[in-house]
Amino acid sequence: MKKVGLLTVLLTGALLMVGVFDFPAWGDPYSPANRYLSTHYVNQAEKETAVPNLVTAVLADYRSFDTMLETSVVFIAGLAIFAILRSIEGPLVQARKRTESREKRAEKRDAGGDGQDPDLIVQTTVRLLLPTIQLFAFYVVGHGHHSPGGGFQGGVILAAGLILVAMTFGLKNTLKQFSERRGLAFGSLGVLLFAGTGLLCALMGTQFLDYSVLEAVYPFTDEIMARSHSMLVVEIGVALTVMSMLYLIYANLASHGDMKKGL
Amino acid sequence: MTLAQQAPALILLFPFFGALLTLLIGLYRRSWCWPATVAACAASALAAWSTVVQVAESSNALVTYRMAGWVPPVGIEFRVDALNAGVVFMIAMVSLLVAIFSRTVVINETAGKEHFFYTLFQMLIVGVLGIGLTGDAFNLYVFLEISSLSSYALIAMGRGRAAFSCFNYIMMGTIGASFYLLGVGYLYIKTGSLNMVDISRIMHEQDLFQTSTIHIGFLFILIGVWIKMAFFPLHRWLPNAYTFAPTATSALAAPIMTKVSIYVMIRYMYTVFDPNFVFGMGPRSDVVVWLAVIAMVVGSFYALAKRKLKMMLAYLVIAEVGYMVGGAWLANKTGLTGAIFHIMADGLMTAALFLSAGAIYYKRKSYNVTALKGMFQKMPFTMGAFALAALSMIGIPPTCGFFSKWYLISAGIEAGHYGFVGGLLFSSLVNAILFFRLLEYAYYGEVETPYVAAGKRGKKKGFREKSGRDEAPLSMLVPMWSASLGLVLLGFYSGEVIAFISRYVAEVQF
Amino acid sequence: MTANVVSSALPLQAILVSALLPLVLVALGRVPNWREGASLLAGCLKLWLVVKMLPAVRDGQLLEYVLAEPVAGVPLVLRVDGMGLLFALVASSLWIVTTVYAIGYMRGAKEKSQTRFFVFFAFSLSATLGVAFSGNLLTLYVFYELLSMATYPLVTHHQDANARAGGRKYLTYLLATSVGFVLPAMIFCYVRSGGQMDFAAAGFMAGKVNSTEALVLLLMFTFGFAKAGVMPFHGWLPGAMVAPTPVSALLHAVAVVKVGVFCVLRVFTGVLGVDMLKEFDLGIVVSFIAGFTIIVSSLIALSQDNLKRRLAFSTVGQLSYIILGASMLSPLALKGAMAHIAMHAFGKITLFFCAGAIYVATGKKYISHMTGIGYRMPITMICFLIGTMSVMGLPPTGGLISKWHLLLGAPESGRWWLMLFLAGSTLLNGAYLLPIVYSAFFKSGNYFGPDSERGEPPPACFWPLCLTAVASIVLFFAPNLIFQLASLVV
Amino acid sequence: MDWLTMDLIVARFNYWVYIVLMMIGLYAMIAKNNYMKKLIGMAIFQTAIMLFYVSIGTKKGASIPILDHHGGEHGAGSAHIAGEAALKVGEAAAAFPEAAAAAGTTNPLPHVLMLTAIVVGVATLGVAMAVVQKINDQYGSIEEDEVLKRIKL
Repeated sequence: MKKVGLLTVLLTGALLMVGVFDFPAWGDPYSPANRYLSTHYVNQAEKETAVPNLVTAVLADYRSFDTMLETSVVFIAGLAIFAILRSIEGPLVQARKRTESREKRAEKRDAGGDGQDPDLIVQTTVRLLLPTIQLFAFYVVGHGHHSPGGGFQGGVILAAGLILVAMTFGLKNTLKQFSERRGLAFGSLGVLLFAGTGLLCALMGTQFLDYSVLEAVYPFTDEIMARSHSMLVVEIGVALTVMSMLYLIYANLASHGDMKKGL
Repeated sequence: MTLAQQAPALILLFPFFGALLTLLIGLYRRSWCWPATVAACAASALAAWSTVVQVAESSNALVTYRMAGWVPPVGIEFRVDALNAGVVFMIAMVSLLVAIFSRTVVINETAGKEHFFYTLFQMLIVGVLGIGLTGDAFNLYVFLEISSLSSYALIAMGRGRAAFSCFNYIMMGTIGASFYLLGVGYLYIKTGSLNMVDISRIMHEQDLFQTSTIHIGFLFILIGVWIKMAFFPLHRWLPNAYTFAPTATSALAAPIMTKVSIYVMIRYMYTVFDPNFVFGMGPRSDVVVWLAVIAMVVGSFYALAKRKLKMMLAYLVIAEVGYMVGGAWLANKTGLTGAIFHIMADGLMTAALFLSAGAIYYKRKSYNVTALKGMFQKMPFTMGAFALAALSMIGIPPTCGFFSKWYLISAGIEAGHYGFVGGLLFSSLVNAILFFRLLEYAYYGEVETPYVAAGKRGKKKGFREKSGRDEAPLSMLVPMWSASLGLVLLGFYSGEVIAFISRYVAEVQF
Repeated sequence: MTANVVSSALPLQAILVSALLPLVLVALGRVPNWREGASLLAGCLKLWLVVKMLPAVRDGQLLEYVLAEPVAGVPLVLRVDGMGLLFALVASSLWIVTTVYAIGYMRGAKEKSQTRFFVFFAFSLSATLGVAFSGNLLTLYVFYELLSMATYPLVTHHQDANARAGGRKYLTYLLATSVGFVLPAMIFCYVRSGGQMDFAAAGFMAGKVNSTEALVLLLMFTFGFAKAGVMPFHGWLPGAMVAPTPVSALLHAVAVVKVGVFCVLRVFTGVLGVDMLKEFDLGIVVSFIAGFTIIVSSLIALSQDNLKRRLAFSTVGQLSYIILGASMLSPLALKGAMAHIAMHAFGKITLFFCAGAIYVATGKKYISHMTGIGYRMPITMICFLIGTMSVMGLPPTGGLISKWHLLLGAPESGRWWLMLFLAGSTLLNGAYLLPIVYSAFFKSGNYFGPDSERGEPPPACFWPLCLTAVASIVLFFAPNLIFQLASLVV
Repeated sequence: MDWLTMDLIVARFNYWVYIVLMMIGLYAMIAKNNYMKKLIGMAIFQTAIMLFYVSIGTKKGASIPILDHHGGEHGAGSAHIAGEAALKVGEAAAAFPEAAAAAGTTNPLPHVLMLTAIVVGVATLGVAMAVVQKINDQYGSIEEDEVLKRIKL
């Protein structure tokens, strides 16, 4: 297998290298990739969408369809992990269940959380840190039009906050606050918010995701600003999905899918 | 825009919204998941039919839809022409049939997880439909990943070796998709565009076909797609993955996933690239056709050697991939027509076979071929549908399997490639042996005793053998027979279908 | 020829009668009398529809009906010419007789799953008529394959190990040859002729292939239509004798095997064309194959003790008469070959009916057990004698007429020595059939003798065989219609 | 020699790096026995492709693809290119005025594409890890040969 692998890899590498000979030089502003389609985005995007962050403009408007699907990829991944881990069977599972029940008995005796109680210092720090993290996440989502950021980044930061809580206070306690069902519902609602915005456009008589018609919905806007506002709506949906799904992925992977005991 | 103009997007949006809503509904009421899925799939099939009609009625056989309203190279475009309209309609129909079929098996095999199952199920449909619809090279990659991710999950939900085979599938699938992405990158670096038609235009205008970058890009897209369709040397992941997956998963994935990859290959060969470029490279096309011949022979032989019904069918899928790839690489119009027609015919055939195999499994709880013994008495309708699908696989007229083979063989003769013709005939004969052996089991075999009807497993005490007929429920029989009768109908109307396809084929410049 | 093509739905109706009959049969499955009544009624209706086409066809018209167009330029089309109608007439008239016989036989032998039997019987007849009425090669092939599929459940009717082996052999031979030989040959024709597959008077492939290709095509078609039983692809026919006798009688003496030779005849006349074959002098190859089959099968028949198997090998030989006649490429022989389809049908079905009647009445299958049976069932054995005479070609039976034409065809084609095959085989026919009759009447055996009680088989088995025997004789005196139709080939 | 070093290696340095990275990842995916190592290989493999894409979109001396919000003139991108090269660039600028206007800002499209690819990569990795967990629970090992041995049992 190793030899076959090596041979395949070398062949692939060689083929790729052959391709490189014809590449335009690295960093050439007049290479075909830089002079054709992207010039439209660079030169026109701000005029057409009123968003100076070009990446956001392309992401959430020009190629918003891609992004909607990308969000659903996260959504699918979350569900997939649920679906896969919830059907574990085999000898090791039984063994683990046995140790778990033993632990449970011990737990009852101790009447504590899961396993050891975290350190007081850690708990206090997290308590202090969490609002800041979440506030920053909101900033990243909301200010994504103007600075690096957006729904994915903000969602990941939010999820990181939740995971931090889960690691400090125990998965069980966190799940009490933010249950599995709510996570799944949020994941679905996030994508729905994105796709629903698109559908609204379609219902109002243009193509799916063509935000310009939404000027009728928002107060005091023109067509271009409607695009900008819609991007914010859409990014919030993305953030919602990414947050809840990454949190659920962590919860599942950390607890072998039974949601009992995290890391 | 009227509703009809929205149809290309609606094909995909119905199952997309269906998936999201199914999860939400399922969190509260699991029994509603199945009706929601069926409704979404039915609406999608309706939209697909409307699109087919629009394509047929439009003067240049083309319907486009601009996502987010941007003009194509800037935005993403759905582009339905005579090539993919039929494929998309087939996918939508097969999805609908499998969705109806899945009612009891899903409750049986993935109890408690129905809402996950149906959400992923619809997402898989979304991914495959999207691959068929989109006109954007990168968007296609996203759809590819959507379909792959949901199929990984759906396969890993199975029992036994499912997780192990799923891991192999993930590895191969990722390599395949990444190679595709690399290939698109190579095209992008040379052309600066992501829209398929636009890429094609730029390559023609700037005469980029001589550059090695474009060659390598084409090669990597091809290898990526070949991995996804399980073409001969890259097929190892498929049999295990499809065999151990839950019934409804394999019934959905086997007919549509490999077929849509073949569609992608044809799309790249003939729309994005130029046939003159693809076939103008010396012996390349001949090598591919010979690989296809090996795929047919090897796939059929392995199928013959297997003892598990689903494993047999999975190897037959590999053999059928050989048919289509071979047809597309014979470099003549008849072969292309045959390959496109076979995508539809084979999708329906595979669906019918996997559905009846699923119904047998549902009743017998075993995929072993000996479980088929005496099934003609126990489940006459299921076996009838199976027999009809088997005849189509062998290529007995007037089922559609015969007509697609007709075109493929005549293309082989036209191209003077008698190896391909021989391989096809050989594979048909092996199919005949295979299926008649199965039917013999079903027709003559004594039912294995004790015959245990579904749902009564494990109850050793007070066990009573179920005598008389033990037919699958109506929710299985209806889709099964629709698929099987569809084969005959497609055979009878193959003239119209071919005329439709040839509107695309006629424009290809050989 | 094209000038008098008339569009007509009659051929379709004739096919549909027996294709839709199964629905009725399944519905009436629980009431055997009604079920079989429906079968008979359908048989009469079918014959009536076929006869209705007769006047138009005798006037030289072609009845045409287009079903669908699955392949560009090649529709599924029904087109009735004299040859097709002749075959259809034989098949549909014998269907009625056989239905009556089958009712007696199936009830007499207490067979199970009788509904399934009648259902597939009706399907087989539809496919047979489809072959007879096919207007092009594609349609021919479609119905040919359908016939294989429809007869498989009939062959394996008993569902035991024997039936299974026979059925497997049956499908292996028929499918392997049709998919392996006919399909590629047909598609080759399609590609070569530029998408034109209608049977034409001079053959639609005429002038489009060179002699090597023509030879390969000819061989592929001749062997590919394995239903014609040309050696070495004859093995399925004796194997298929495990089926109930009505099946052997109608299908394996008339419908299925005649479909095979009919297809070969069509290829000779409509596809490759007699003129082209003459030009390349290819007939001789097939002549030798057919001659070989005639002699060898007759020799094998001599050694068979199972009556049905002996008749099966006899059928193999008789089929090759027709192929031989076609390969002589002379008009007279060709006419004789077509007439032989009809003549042999009546003779051979009589023989099979007799075999089945003996089985129903006495349970005997082997010739050695039948010594002296003439004392028990004299009229049946007289009919057997008539059938034997017809197969041998002795007056006053129809067999003579067709054999006569075949014999005359040999010198006409410039190869008089081909007559030797025919003459030799006639002697062999006598050698393996006449002793049965002789020992039936003039010897006494273990089971039967002069003191045996007289007892003919049940009436439903008995009258059909008398009828076909009488028909064999009638055909000797009135062969005009047959020859008139045989000369009206496309 | 000069052409080789300058034009082929230095000017396309990123591309060579991406190929090497990709080969490492691919090798790990195919040849490694441990499932986690395979997954690490997969991550490297996907990252290599991202490097490739992002390299396509770079422009020498250009700023990030976020425009100055107050409508200020963004700097001419070709400022850093000197000498003979500048002359060539000048010709190109004349030929592609739109590209010249955009020369100061990096191409945003590959970034967008790679954002998608990253998400997809993460998702695949997550699903794959779940599958590995399931394999571990079923067979008690994440070494491929061990698992195969246990399947054959």
